Amino acid sequence: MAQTDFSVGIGGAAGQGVATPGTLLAKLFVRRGLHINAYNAYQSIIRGGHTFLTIRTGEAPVRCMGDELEMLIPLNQDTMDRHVRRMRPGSAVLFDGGKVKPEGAADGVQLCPLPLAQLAKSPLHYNTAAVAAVLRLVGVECRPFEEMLAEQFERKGDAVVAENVAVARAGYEYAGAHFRPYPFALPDTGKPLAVATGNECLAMGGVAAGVKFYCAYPMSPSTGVLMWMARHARQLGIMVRQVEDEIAVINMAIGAAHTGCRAMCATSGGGFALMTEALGAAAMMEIPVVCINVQRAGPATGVPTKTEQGDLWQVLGAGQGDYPRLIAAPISIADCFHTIPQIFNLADRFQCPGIVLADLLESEGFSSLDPAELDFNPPRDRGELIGLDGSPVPSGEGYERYRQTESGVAPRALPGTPGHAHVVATDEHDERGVLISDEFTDPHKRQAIMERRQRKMDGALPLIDPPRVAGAADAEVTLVGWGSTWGVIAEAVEKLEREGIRANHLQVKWMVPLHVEAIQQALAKARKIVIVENNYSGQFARYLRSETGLVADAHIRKYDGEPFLPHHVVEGVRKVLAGKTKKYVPVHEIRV
Amino acid sequence: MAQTDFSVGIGGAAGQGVATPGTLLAKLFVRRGLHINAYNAYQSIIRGGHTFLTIRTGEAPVRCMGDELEMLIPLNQDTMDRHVRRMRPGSAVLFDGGKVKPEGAADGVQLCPLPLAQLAKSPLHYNTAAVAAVLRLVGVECRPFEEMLAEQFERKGDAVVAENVAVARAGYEYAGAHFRPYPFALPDTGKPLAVATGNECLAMGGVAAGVKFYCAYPMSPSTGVLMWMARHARQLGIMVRQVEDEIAVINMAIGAAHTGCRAMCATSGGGFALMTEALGAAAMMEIPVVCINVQRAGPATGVPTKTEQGDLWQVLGAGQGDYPRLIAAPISIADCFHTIPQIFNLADRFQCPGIVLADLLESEGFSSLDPAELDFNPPRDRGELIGLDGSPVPSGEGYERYRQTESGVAPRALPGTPGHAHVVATDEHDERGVLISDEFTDPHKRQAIMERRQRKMDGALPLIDPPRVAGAADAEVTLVGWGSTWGVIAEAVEKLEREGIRANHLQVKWMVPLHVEAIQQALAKARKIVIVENNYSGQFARYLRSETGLVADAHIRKYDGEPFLPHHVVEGVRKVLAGKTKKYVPVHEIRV
Amino acid sequence: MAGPGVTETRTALVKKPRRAPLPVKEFKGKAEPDWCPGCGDFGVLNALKSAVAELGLRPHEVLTISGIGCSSNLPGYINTYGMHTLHGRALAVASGAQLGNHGLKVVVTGGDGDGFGIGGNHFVHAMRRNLDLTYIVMDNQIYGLTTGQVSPTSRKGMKTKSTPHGSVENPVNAIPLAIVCGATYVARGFSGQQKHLIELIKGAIEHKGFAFVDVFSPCVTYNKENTHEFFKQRTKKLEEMGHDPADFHAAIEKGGLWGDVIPIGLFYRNAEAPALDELEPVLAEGGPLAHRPLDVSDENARAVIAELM
Amino acid sequence: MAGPGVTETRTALVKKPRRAPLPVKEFKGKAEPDWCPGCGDFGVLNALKSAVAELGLRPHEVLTISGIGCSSNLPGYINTYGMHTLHGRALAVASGAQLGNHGLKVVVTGGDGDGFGIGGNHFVHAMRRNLDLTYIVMDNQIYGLTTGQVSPTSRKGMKTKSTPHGSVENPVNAIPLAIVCGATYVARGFSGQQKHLIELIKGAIEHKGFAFVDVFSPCVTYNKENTHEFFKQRTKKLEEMGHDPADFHAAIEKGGLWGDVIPIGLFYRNAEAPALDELEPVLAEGGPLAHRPLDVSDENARAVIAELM
Ligand SMILES: Cc1ncc(C[n+]2csc(CCOP(=O)(O)OP(=O)(O)O)c2C)c(N)n1
Ligand SMILES: Cc1ncc(C[n+]2csc(CCOP(=O)(O)OP(=O)(O)O)c2C)c(N)n1
Ligand code: SF4
Ligand code: SF4
Ligand SMILES: [Mg+2]
Ligand SMILES: [Mg+2]
Repeated sequence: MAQTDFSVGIGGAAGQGVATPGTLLAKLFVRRGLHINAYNAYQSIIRGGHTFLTIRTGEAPVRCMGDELEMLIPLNQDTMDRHVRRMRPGSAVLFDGGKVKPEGAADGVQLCPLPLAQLAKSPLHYNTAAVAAVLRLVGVECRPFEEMLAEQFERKGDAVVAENVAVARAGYEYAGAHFRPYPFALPDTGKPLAVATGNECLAMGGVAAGVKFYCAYPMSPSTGVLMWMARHARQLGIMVRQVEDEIAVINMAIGAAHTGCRAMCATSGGGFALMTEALGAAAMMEIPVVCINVQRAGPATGVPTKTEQGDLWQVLGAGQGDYPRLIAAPISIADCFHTIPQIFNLADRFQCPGIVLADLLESEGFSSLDPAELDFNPPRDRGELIGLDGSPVPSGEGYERYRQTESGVAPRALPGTPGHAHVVATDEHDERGVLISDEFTDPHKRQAIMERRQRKMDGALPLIDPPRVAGAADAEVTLVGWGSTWGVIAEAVEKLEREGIRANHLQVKWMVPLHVEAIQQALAKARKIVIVENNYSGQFARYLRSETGLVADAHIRKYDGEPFLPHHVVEGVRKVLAGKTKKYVPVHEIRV
Repeated sequence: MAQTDFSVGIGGAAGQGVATPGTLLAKLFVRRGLHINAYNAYQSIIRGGHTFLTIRTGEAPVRCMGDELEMLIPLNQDTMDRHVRRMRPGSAVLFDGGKVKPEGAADGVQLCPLPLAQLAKSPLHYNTAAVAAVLRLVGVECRPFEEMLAEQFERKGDAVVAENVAVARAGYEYAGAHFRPYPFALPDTGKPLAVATGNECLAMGGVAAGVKFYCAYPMSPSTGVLMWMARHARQLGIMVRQVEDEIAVINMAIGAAHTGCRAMCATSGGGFALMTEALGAAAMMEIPVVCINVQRAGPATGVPTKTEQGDLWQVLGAGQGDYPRLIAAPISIADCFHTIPQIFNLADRFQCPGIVLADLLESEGFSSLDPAELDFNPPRDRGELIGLDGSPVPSGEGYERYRQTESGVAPRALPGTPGHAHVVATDEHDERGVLISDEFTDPHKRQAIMERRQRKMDGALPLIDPPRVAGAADAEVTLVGWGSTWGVIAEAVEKLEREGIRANHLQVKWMVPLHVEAIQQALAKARKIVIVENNYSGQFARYLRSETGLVADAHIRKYDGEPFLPHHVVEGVRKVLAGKTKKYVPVHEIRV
Repeated sequence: MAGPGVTETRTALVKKPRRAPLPVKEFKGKAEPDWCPGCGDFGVLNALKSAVAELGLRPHEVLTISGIGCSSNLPGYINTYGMHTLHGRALAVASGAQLGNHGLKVVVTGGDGDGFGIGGNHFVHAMRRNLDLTYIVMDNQIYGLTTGQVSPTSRKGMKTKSTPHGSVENPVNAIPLAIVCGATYVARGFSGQQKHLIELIKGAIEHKGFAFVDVFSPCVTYNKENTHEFFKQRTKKLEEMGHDPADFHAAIEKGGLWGDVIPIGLFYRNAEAPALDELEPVLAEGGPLAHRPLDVSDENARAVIAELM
Repeated sequence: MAGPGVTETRTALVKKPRRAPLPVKEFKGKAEPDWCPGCGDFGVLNALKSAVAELGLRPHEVLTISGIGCSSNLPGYINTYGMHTLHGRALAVASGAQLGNHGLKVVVTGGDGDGFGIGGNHFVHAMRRNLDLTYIVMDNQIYGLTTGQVSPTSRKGMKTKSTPHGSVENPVNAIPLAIVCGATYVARGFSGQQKHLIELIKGAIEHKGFAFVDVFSPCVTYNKENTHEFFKQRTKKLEEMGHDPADFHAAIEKGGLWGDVIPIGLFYRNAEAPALDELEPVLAEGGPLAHRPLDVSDENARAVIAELM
C-alpha cells in the first residue's frame, strides 16, 4: 500500500488563531506515530493580514511541507479566495458555512461547510468542531481527541471538559453525516512521536549541551528560544536573562562562559550585527560561547516574519580581522537539536566562538521527532579545563594561558582556581596574557600568535563529518544546498526521479571549518551542479567558489520571504537542463 | 644624473618626540619640491616602547617608505641597538653623543655623535640641532630651516626665535665641521609640494565632497580625521560632533544625510562592527552616507597602532541580508583625498551607503601631494533630489519615493519639501514607503523590490574606472594587490625588473561593485598570478575567487602588524618563481 | 534663506505669532494603523496629530522618527515626513536630522523597549546635549511587537513570556532619569487622557530643547496588569497636586511615585537652557546645513592647502 | 560545595568573620603599568590592591574586568583573574561573570569614556538590576588612550582635541545618575586621597549589590584643566559635611555639586536591597553555575520530552 502523504492548510487573519487547530492536529498526528512537518507563513501584524499554516503528515519522515494540499481550512473569506483554486480534485475544503462562501473550486473538490454556529455555542469552540471534522474525514476515531481535550481542560473542571468533548463529537458526527471521507485512513503506527519547533529544538539542544547560562534580547524569529528557556529555567537550573540589548547579550554570555558555564544566546540578523565585535573578542580571549543567528528576510529590519538564508556572508565576515570561529547551519528542525551539543563540544575544545545559522523556516516550523533521538546527555567534551569543580588542580607554577602548542590550544584555567590567576585580553597578548600591543610590539610574536590561533581550526576539521552526496552516483544533475533546505531538496530529488531525471544531492551543514577537499571530491564527477539557496546573491555559491574554486552550472534562488517548495526546485532543474536558464527564480504561488 | 632617493629613520621611545624632527624634515623636503613618503611605526603606549619613523624623499613621487635607510637617528640606546646593524656602508648614524653609544655598526657607516648638551641649553632644542645637522649632511642650506623656526615661534617672540635659530646654526656648523656630508645634495625642484597624512586626506576629501556633517567616536587609527575636522569645523562650516558610541555615529550621520547633508564618519574595524546594522538600514531607506573604516591589526582590540588589511570580509558581510553598497579601498595617501568625492557622487546617485576601506599605513603615514591636485571643488553629482535649496519643487502629486524604475533609483524628496511627505523605513516597503512587512506581505512585491534595489549596482559599475595592468604585457609574473599596497608593489615590480624578473601589476581599488569582467580580461593572459595582501587568510584572494573564479598561483601575505616593504614582495616573488612556495610570509626585520 | 527650514533664534521663536490651526485630517497617514483594537497607541497617535494640527504646523515641516516596535509604526500613520529606523536608534537618527536641518520640527516616537532598553544610551546622551527634539514614548511596560516579553519598565514581579515566574529586576524610572540626565521638559501623559496629553505634546513641541513625554499607552494584548483601568484609577494630574515644574528635587520625587497615585503632567521644565543647535556656532548663520551650497570658497581651499606646505 | 567560589547568603556574608589581611605585594601583576608618570590611575591601582589585600581576599577569588582605555589596562597590573574586554563592555561581561560564578568577587574598572560614553547603556541597566559588582571608574574627564578627546564627563567649555574651541555639551553627572538608576552604594574618591579611597573601595567590595565608585584620576598628559591640583583644592569629604548616605535626595543634590567645593565620599547607600543573585531562584542552591554538573537528570529529560508528545 502506498504511504500516506496528507497535507492540510489552515489560513486566516492574524489573531484568528490559525495556530490552535494546527497544534491540535500536529499532536494528534504524532500521537498516532505519524511524522509531520509544518510551516506557518505568518506576519508581524497582530491582527489582520493573512497567515497560513501547512501541516503535512505520513508514516515516513516528512522533510518539508510539500507542494500540494489534500485539505484546506479557510478561516475567512480571504483565505478561501486565495487558495481554493489551487485545490485538486479529490481534495476537500472545510469551512464555516455560515461565514465563508466557496467560489471557484475545481470540479471534484469536496466542499465541506460546517454549521459552526449550530455545532458550538461559543466561537471559542469552533476550532474544536473543525478539528473533529478533519479527523472524521481522515478516518481517525474521535476518542484520542476527546482525551486530549480532557487533558487540556482538566484544570478548568469537568463541565468545561464535557462541553468541549460534546462540541468535538458534534463536529465529528456532522462531518460523518454530511461529508465524504477520504479514500484512505490515517494509520496509527503504534510508536508515538514528539513534536517541536526549531526554536524549541535549539533550546533543548542547549539543555542537552549542558547550557547553564542563556541570555537574549527578543528578536523574531529567534524569540521562541528565549521563551522556552524562560519557561524551563527553574526546572532545569538554567540562568535565563533578558537584557538591555544584543551587545549586552553576547558580552554577558562571554562573561558567564569565561567562568566555566556553557553559555548560549540567540538572535536574528540585526541583533547578530550588533554582536559581531564581541564574537571577535571571544575568539581573541579564547572563550567558547555559542551564538545562534536565526535568519529572517533582510536587509535591515526587513521582513521580520519571513524566511531567508541571507546572513552567510554576515557570519563569515563578523567582526574585524581574521579569527577562528565555528559556523554550522542545521539542515532540519531535528538537526537544530543535535547541532548545539556538537558545536559546544568543538567550541569548548578549540576555545573559540561557535555560530549556529538557522532560519525562520526551521525555527518557526515544527516537525515530528523520534523521542529516542532526543538524547539529553550526549557526549560532552569540555576541552582542556583547569579548576572545573571536582577536577584536580595543578600547582599553577609556570602556568601560561596562551602557551604556544602544536594544536594551538592551551589549557584554560577558570577564575577562582588557586595559583592560575591570569588576564584574558582583546588586545594582542603573549603566552602569559600580557599585552604586546601596549607593552611592546614585536611583529615576530604577533605572527606566531596569529598562526597559533588560526591553527586551531585544523584540529576541528577532522572532528566534523564531511558532507556526502546522497543518491545516484551517475546523476545528470547534482543539487547542492546548505542548511535548512535539505528537506525540500531531498524531496525534489525524488520528484525528479519520478519524472525520469536522475539527480543527486549534497547538503552542506558546516560552513566553517569547511570540508574543502571532501566537497571537491564529492563534486568532482558531478555532471551539472545546481546550487539552491534562499537568498538573492548566491551567498553560499560565492562562498563555495571562494574556498573550493567550484563553479556551479546553474543556480536556483528565492528571496521573496517564502521558503522553497519542492516543485520550485523541480521546475528550476527542468529549466536548467533544458538550457533555458542559468539562474532560476521561482515565482511563489500566493499562499500568503 | 641618478634621481635622489634618500631615507632617514628616527627612532626612540614613545614620548620622546620622534614625530617632531620627522615633521620638520618632511616640511623642509616638500618645500624644496621633493616628494616624500613616511611611515611611523608607533605603539599604543604613551611612554616607552619603541617607535620608528621613516621618511623617504626624492625628486620623483615616492610611493612607499622603501627598504633601506641612508640615515639613522636613534634617540635612545634601544633604537641604536636594534637598527645600527642594518645600516649599509655609505650611510650615517646621527645621535646624541652624550647619551647613546654606537655598537656593531658596519664598516663604512659614518658615526655622527652630536654633543647635544653643548649645542643646546635645553633638551627642548635637541631636535632643532639634530635636524640642522641632517640638513648639513644632505647638502641643504640652513636658511629655510631658520625661516621655518621663525614662523613656528613667531608668536613666542623674537628671543625664542633667536634662541632656536642659534641652536640650529650650532648644529649645522658642528655637523659641517665634524662629519662627512653625503656625496650628493638634496636638490630643490623649485615647485613646492604639500604634505599630509592619509587621515588628513580623508578629511580634506570630505571637504572637497561638500561634507556638512561629520561625526565620530575616537578610534585609532582613524581619529586623525575627527581631529582635523574638529579643528576646521568653524572655518569651513562643517558640523563636527563626537558622540556616545559608533552606533550613534552612523545613525546620526544617516539622520543628517536624510535631510540632505553630505554626511560622513570614520572609525576602525571595531567601531565598524557596531555600525554594520545601520549600514543595512541606510541601504534599505536608500540614504547615501559615507563611512570610512581605517583598518588596523585585528581581531578584536588587536594591535591598535599596527596596520592590516583585515576587514575586507567584514565590510563585504556588513549587516544582515543582501543590499547594495559601494566599497572602495584607496590605493595611496593621495587617493584617500580623491576617493571621498568619488564615492559620495556614487552614493548620492545610487542612494546607498559608501564604505571606504583605508588602513593605518595610509592614515598615519604621510606623503607629499601636488597642491594643484587638491581640487576642493571636484565634480559633484547629488543624484536625483527634490527640494534641495534653490531647486524647483514639483507639485508632489503622485510622488512615490520608491518608484519602480529601470535604474532602480527614484528621486529623493528632502524632508521639509512641501507636497512630498513620505516615510522611509527599514522594514520592507512598497513604492510609497508603506510597510509590506506588517501591513501585508506579498512575495511577488518583495521579489520585485529586492531586484530593484540590487539593480542599482549595475548602473554604478560603468561609472567606475576598471583596474588596469601596469607594466609589461608579457611579464613572467603578475602581482595583484588591493588598496594601500599599490606603492610597495609598484616599487617591488621595479626592483624585480632590475633583477631581471619581468613583473607587472594589477591594483584593485573598487571592491564593490567589482569590475569582474575587466579583471578577468586583465588577468586572462597572466602567466603567474601572485596576490599580495596584508592579512592572514587572503581575504582579497578569496573574494576575487568568489566573484571572478580566478585562482592565484601563489600568495604573499603578512599579518604581523607591520606593512610590506618592497623587498618582502621581491623575495616572495623569487621564492614563488623558484617553485619553493605557494604562500610566502616574510619575516619582518625588527624595526619596531 | 528660502530653504524649507528656517533658522530661528530663541527670541524669534518666542515672539513668533501663533499660526492658525490646521484640520487634523491633513495629518492622516498613508496606512491605517494595524494596532490591536483598544491599543493605547491610538490615543497617542491622535493626540500627536491634534497637537501638530493645533500648532498650525504643516505636514512637510515635521519629521517624525521612530525605531521598531508596535508603537514605532506610528510614522506610517501620520502625514508628515517620517523615518522608521532601526530598533533603538530613533534618537540617534533624530539627533543627526535635527542638526542637519534645524528648521524642521523633529518628533521622535517609540516604545519603552526601543527607548529605554536597546536605545538607553542615546536617550541618556541626547538629553544631556539638550537637543531640540520632542521624544514621545508609548510606554506599555512590555515588548508588544515581539509578543509580550519583559521590558525595562515592567514592574518587579510582572509575569511575561520571558519572565513567566515574574520579573526580579527593578524597572527603569524614566522620569527621574530624564531629569538628572538634563532633559529640559519632562512630562508624563496617559493615552486615556486625550486633552491633557495633547497639551503636554504641544508644550513639548513648542519647547526649545529636549522634551520628553512618557505616555502610559496600555498594550491590551500582552500586558494584563497595567491596563487602561489600572492607569485610569491611579493617574493624577500634577497640576492638581500643586507641583512646581521648576522644582528639580520635587520633580524627581514625584517622578518616583508608583502606587495608588501615579502622577501625570509636567514634572520639570527649564526654559532657559539653550538647545544644542543654539550653542553650535556653525549653525549661527547660513540656514540649515542641508541646504547650504557644497562649494568650497577659494579662500578656504587656499587656507587649507597652505597649512600643508 | 567544594568549588573555588562559594555561594554565600546575605546573612552568611554579613556574619563572615574578617579575614587576616594579605601583603599588598601578593597583588603585584605580571606587567608594569605603562601609564604616564603622574597619571592618577597609579593611585587607583594602589588603592584597589590595598583594599583587596586589607580585606584578606586571595588573588584567585577576585576577577577584575575592564574595557579599553588607559585606565582599562588595570587588570594587567594586578594579580587577580582578569578580563580586558572590549571598549564599553566591561559591565556586561562582568554581569555574566558574576552570575556565572557568584562566589567570585567581581571588580570592574575602567574610564569615563568606557563607562559613561560607549558603555552607558550597560551602566544604567546593571545598576537597576543591582548586580553584585564593584565598579570603579577612573574619571579623568578625557579620552586618554586615544590621546585627548572630549569625554562625557568633560566640563562644558573644555578644549580637547575634538573640541578645540571648547565643548558645548553638558557633562554626564554620574553620581545622581547612579542614584536614580538604582545603584545601592554610590561613592566618589580622588586618587590623590589614598586612605579615603581605600576605605571607599573596601566598602564597595564588601557591599552586597551594585557599588559604584567614581574616582577623580587626573590625566596629566591630556587634561590640563582637571589636574591633581584642581581636585586637591576643591574636593571635600562628605563625612566632614554632615551628609547622611541614607538620604536619597540629599545624595542627588550633593552629587550635583561642581564648583569651589566638589564633594567626595559615600553619597548613598542602601544596604537592604537584595542583589540580583539573591533574587534569582536558580542560584538559591547548588553553588556557582559554572561548577554545576552538565548532566540532565532522567526525570528532567523525561519531563521535557513529555511536553512534546
Ligand atoms: C536589533 C534588534 N533587536 C531586536 C529586535 C526585535 N524587536 C522589535 S520591536 C522590539 C521591542 C518592542 O518593544 P517596545 O519598544 O516597547 O515597543 P512596543 O511594541 O511595546 O510598542 C524588539 C525587541 C529588532 N527589531 N532589532
Ligand atoms: C568600539 C571601539 N571604539 C573606540 C575605541 C577606541 N578607544 C579606545 S580607549 C577609548 C576611550 C578612552 O577613554 P576612557 O574610557 O575615558 O579611558 P582613559 O584612557 O581616559 O583612561 C577609545 C575611544 C575602541 N577601542 N573600541
Ligand atoms: S500588541 Fe499591544 S502594543 Fe502592540 S498593537 Fe497590540 S495592544 Fe498595541
Ligand atoms: S594619557 Fe593620561 S590617562 Fe593615559 S596614562 Fe597618560 S596620564 Fe594617564
Ligand atoms: Mg513597549
Ligand atoms: Mg578617561
